[in-house]
Amino acid sequence: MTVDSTAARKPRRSSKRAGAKKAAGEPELVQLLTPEGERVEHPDYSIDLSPEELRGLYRDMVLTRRFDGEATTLQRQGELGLWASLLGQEAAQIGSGRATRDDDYVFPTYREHGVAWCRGVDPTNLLGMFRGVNHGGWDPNENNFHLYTIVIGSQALHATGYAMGVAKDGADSAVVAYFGDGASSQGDVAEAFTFAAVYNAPVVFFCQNNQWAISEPTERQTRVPLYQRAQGYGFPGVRVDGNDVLAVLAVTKAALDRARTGQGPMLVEAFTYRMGAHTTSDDPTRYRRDEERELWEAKDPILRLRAYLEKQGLADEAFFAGLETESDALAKRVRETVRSMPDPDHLAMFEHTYADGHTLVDEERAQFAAYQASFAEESK
Amino acid sequence: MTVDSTAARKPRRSSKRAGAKKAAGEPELVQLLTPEGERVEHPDYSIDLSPEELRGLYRDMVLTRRFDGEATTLQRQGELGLWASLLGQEAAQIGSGRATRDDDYVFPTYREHGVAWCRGVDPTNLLGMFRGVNHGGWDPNENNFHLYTIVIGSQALHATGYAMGVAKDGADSAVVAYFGDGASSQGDVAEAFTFAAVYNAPVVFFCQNNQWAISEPTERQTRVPLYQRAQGYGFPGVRVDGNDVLAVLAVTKAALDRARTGQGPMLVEAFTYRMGAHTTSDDPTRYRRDEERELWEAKDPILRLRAYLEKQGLADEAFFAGLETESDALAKRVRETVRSMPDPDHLAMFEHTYADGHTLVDEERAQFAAYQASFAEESK
Amino acid sequence: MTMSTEKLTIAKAINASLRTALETDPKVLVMGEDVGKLGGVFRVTDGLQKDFGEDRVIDTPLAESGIVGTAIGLALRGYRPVVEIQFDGFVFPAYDQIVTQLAKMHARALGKIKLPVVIRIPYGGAIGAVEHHSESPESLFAHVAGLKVVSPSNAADAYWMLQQAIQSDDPVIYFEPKRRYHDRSEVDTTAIPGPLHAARTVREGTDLTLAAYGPMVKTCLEAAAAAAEEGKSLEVLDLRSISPIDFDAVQKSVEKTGRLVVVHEAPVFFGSGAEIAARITERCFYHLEAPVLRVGGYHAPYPPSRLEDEYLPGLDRVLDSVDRALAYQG
Amino acid sequence: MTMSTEKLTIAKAINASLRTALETDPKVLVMGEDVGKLGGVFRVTDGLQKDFGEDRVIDTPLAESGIVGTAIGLALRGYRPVVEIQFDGFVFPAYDQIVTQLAKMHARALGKIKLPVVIRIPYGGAIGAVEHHSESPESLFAHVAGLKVVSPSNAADAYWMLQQAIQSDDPVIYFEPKRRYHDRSEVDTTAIPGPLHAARTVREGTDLTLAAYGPMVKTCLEAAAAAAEEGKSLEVLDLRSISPIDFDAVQKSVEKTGRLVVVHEAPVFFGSGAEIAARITERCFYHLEAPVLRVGGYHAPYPPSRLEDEYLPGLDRVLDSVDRALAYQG
Ligand SMILES: Cc1ncc(C[n+]2csc(CCOP(=O)(O)OP(=O)(O)O)c2C)c(N)n1
Ligand SMILES: Cc1ncc(C[n+]2csc(CCOP(=O)(O)OP(=O)(O)O)c2C)c(N)n1
Ligand SMILES: [Mg+2]
Ligand SMILES: [Mg+2]
Repeated sequence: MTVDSTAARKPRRSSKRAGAKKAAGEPELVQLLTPEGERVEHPDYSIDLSPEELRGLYRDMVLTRRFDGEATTLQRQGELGLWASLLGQEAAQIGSGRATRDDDYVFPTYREHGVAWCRGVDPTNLLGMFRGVNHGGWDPNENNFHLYTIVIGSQALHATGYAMGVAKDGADSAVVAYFGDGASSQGDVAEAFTFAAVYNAPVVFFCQNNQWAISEPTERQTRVPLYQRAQGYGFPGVRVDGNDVLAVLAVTKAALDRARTGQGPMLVEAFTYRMGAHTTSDDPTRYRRDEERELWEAKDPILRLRAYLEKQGLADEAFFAGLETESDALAKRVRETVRSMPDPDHLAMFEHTYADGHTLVDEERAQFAAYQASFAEESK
Repeated sequence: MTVDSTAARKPRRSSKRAGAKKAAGEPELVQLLTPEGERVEHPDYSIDLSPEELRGLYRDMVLTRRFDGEATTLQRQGELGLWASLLGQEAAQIGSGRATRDDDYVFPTYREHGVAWCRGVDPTNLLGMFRGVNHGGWDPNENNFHLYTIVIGSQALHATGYAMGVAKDGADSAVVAYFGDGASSQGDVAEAFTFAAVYNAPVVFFCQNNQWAISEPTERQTRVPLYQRAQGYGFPGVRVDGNDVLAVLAVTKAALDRARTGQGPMLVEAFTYRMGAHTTSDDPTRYRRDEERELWEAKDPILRLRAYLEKQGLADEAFFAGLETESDALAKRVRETVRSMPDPDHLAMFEHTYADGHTLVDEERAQFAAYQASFAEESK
Repeated sequence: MTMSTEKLTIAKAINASLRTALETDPKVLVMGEDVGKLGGVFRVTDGLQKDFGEDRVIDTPLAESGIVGTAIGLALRGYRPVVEIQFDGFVFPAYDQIVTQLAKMHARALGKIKLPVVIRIPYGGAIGAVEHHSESPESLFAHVAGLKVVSPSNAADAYWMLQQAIQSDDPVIYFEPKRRYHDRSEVDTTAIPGPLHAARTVREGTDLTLAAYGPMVKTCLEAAAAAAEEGKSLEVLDLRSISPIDFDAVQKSVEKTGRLVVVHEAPVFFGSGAEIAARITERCFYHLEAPVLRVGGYHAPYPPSRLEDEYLPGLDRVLDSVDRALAYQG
Repeated sequence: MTMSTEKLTIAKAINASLRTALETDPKVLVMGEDVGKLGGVFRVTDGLQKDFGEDRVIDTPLAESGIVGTAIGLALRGYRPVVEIQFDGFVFPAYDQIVTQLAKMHARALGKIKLPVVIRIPYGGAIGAVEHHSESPESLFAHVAGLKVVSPSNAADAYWMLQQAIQSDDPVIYFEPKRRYHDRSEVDTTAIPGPLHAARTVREGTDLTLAAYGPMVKTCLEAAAAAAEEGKSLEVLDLRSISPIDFDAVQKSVEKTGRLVVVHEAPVFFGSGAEIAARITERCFYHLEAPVLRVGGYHAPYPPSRLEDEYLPGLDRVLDSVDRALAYQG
């Protein structure tokens, strides 16, 4: 996988260029693959992938979408309490996730299922918190993929601190902080920008602007494009077509390279769309119109790469059929794993409040155990 | 007082212009009066003041400095617990304060003694909190001058909310939020920018960049000039010579006019210098060098206007002598008022916790009164 | 509202109360995340933006400190903002504005300005939610002077206590028992309500007093009913207010029953039960036949939802404490 | 440190402890506002940046949420950040990061990651300062599971408790009694310290127990000395830890004396005295000859400094409560 990002290090301002989709009044959008599946060039970002790599990205997106859909179904069936679907954001997540190296570190929100996939996190690990058996519970250091963070924007600071540590260690890893358009309003995200800039931390701020923060459109958060926020903090920002997996990969790779070569933070705004509800608790018909969704369906990240693969003859029927089988198997495994996920032991709620113990927790645990035992007594 | 600010409404980008002081690599600085007291023109900001108005500004700065010096002395004498001197920032404060209209509203930090003066707040009112007899205690609505706020950055949101209210009322007043270079890092200030932009609130963010946040230089807060922060939030920012009272007046007036005519917020960075210690508790020799101070002494805001007044023959000896007498009288009054400020009644600590009462406060007040009375009993 | 008395859910009663406030006082504003078009994630503000406009029912940027901070500014301008925090666990970004500004500004001005800001917070657990959506942080507000803290347990109180909170010139933190949102009861929107901070005896009894507020009132009533079947007579107090606490009412009840159990969802450690136990023990030292016992959450993060039934005080845990209290020989 | 025993002020003992930690563990970092060149506004970090460099003793941007949030990230990377919050009243912008992230992340990961972050907060009043510089917010942290909360009262504890806090794999809020910064006492930097969360009997007595921590320990010792002159024998416990609280030690003392007065600067309402009173009354119901009394701040914003002597618990108020407790006939 070759991504040429040298040019990106010195952002240029030429406004007329191929690949820079720019309607009147609209900001530039880095694009390498049109919604119709045509490859276009961009002067700052180029990419050269082997057919295998391209099929790999396609596979990632398809499997992620299938996993996501299965989770939505499982929620409807009562197996999960909630699900936050990434439907429509597969390119933003797979493109950026695949841009990371093993030694990079990722701080997700609660919707980064595709990124988790790229990092090697078993998708069933993501379901524990949505089922209500834990609050995440995986080991972040296993795949350098932090726990899902629900308090909007918090993780931007964790990512920045982690990146400050990477710099202290003299390592050439980079860190990615994911957040949404809504999160951009939180003070914590602004403070993360400040710390990252002041300490020149190797962190990429990856904002998935999916147009909505629950029911609020992006105009409730900003009146200028979000990628421009970075400038005022002294680092570059770029808007990429978030439904174009190639462009996202190229741009994120460039940003990560910048970070790991000591050039500091960068903001990537992936312009994308949340095709589904905010979560399974949400009813988007209350606040947005079908036409909007239809507009974005035409820009589907998966169809667009498929069109390209097909037109270029880079994947055959066997590939697509095989992927279908693989998807089914994944869905089946997810379904079965979730259904057999046991409820935690009652005493588990006292565990891990502290690493070194706490007398009150010990006391309460003992009292609770005795209390529960008293029922066992009674029912004898 | 005429300030022509029409041009300012559409910030231009011409880089070569008179009055725009710009060393290599340094950002533009709006200046109308050089440190040597020469008037220069600026294409975007012009000002035309009568001799009386010019003398008025001079008088404001001199009296403010005298009041401030007296307060420092009173602290040394033990009459105040603390003082936060504005020494060196007189032009930034008088220029911006005089730009406001009576119906505008001002949200200060703890250092805006010169702005308070312009708003008509009796300077002795400012001393209560530094003496420890109250936490401010003046009526903000009397002069549309809010209480001093100590928690860094908080007031930026209050100002923004107030401005949202002004807009709701359909009034053409504007609001000024003062804050420092250090405060620019606080999440609250960023959130204020977001709210102000989204609601197009008539608020001017007035940042006095006095180069230091206690011991930390501005580089600990940002790696680009602070006025640029605004752009990424979708409103203009401008840097003005904060030691040039004319430029500050013109720029602030323009920003306020913008706000009151529905054009939304603006950020003004007044580039100035804190000549003294952070507060009387601080020892700046631990973190900065004398040479820096000397450099800035040459840019003294008061000397520069005096040089202009003298060169232009706009003020005579009698004026300066009269001002000297007035200063002495002010200092005397401040001294005497502070010294005779009584300690509050002990029961005062229970007052004003709530507007509508609270049974626990009533209970504790009664207990305390009985407790104190028991001593009176004993000592009978 | 044409009828004066209606059977409403708590959620609908709050909606009606907001509507009344918006109708009667042009200075009242409703603001928060998703409160407008969506009508809030619980639909509590449903229809309000449609009827009162975007200028009065305001969808805000996603920033809680900004919401409370600008509400303070709006209050200074003469407005009466009613702020919604979407879930209990998301109030903390606003905590600084609430504690250092909202709570203290009236005192800072020696009473010369008022801060009539209401902060509505759906709180508590038992809704099967993910992390941060089930917490009971009332202690963290009650400890702070300058704030008033209340929590209704039924639709009528939900309606009237919100009216009173909005009319109050003090900042009020109004905790909504989200697991009870759909509980329905009679609301008389013309009745003259009692004082906002007074407790109410919701069941009379002689053997022991159960004191609770918000979602736990129902649990305590159920416990009292179950205990009655075993011949135990429990009095149930709905405290309604957590700052101030109506200690006089608790004292009066305890002087009668001699025993007190305080129940809340919040963790016991430094919870409101501690304050009530300490003060009532001082006031009723010679009346108490048993120590004041507390039933509440554990000193652990609110657990994943599959464990919340164990974490939360339920009927059995309340009755267990009742038994323990009754076992004392005074 | 060449000598093992030295007479140090509390401020110097903390400085020495930070120095030891920086010397012995390359992962230890010191970060906060003005902690570098200035050495902190109280000079507690004096000289550390000079000796350990800007990479380990870090002047941060003026943003408390940012400080704690990045400290969390650094901890995840394997560092052990010791964060300074400049004054008690300025911890609230960081409260969200502390409560929702720092306190809960270990549990969120089912123990798979550790958060060894220490937050140093100079706290309490009596220094004649302006608003926000004299508060005692320990209750607001003790209520939150996942945090440990401690406060030393003397130089030796200041040194050793900080060592232990830094070595702990849990987040520790370390409250420094700023009004006692210049109190001097013997510090043995080679002694093996007792457990971090154990209380210590600092004066033996038989008639009543005074329990306190941080700045109030000295006040209680003075009260005990004054009471001794009147023939009353007071035992004084230095609790040292506020989460957890060493209830066993308090219980043991109360079983002996039968009476307990808890003293802290923080407001009484929902303060740590409430928790101690509630729990000790439960544990010692048949031993207590008087209700547990509490001496602390009032339910009002910390007052302007000219009133702080009245607001803060002093010798006389402690003795007044002692007399009230002794007046009970058990
Ligand atoms: C501090 C905080 N406030 C409110 C919420 C409730 N909430 C959850 S998701 C969300 C919208 C987030 O929007 P965005 O950042 O655009 O991310 P997206 O959900 O679109 O991926 C809100 C308000 C929260 N989780 N945290
Ligand atoms: C939230 C908060 N953190 C820390 C402080 C302590 N403090 C008071 S002034 C100050 C520096 C402020 O710098 P700046 O914003 O540049 O204003 P200046 O004092 O230079 O006018 C600090 C850190 C505070 N008052 N509030
Ligand atoms: Mg979004
Ligand atoms: Mg400054």
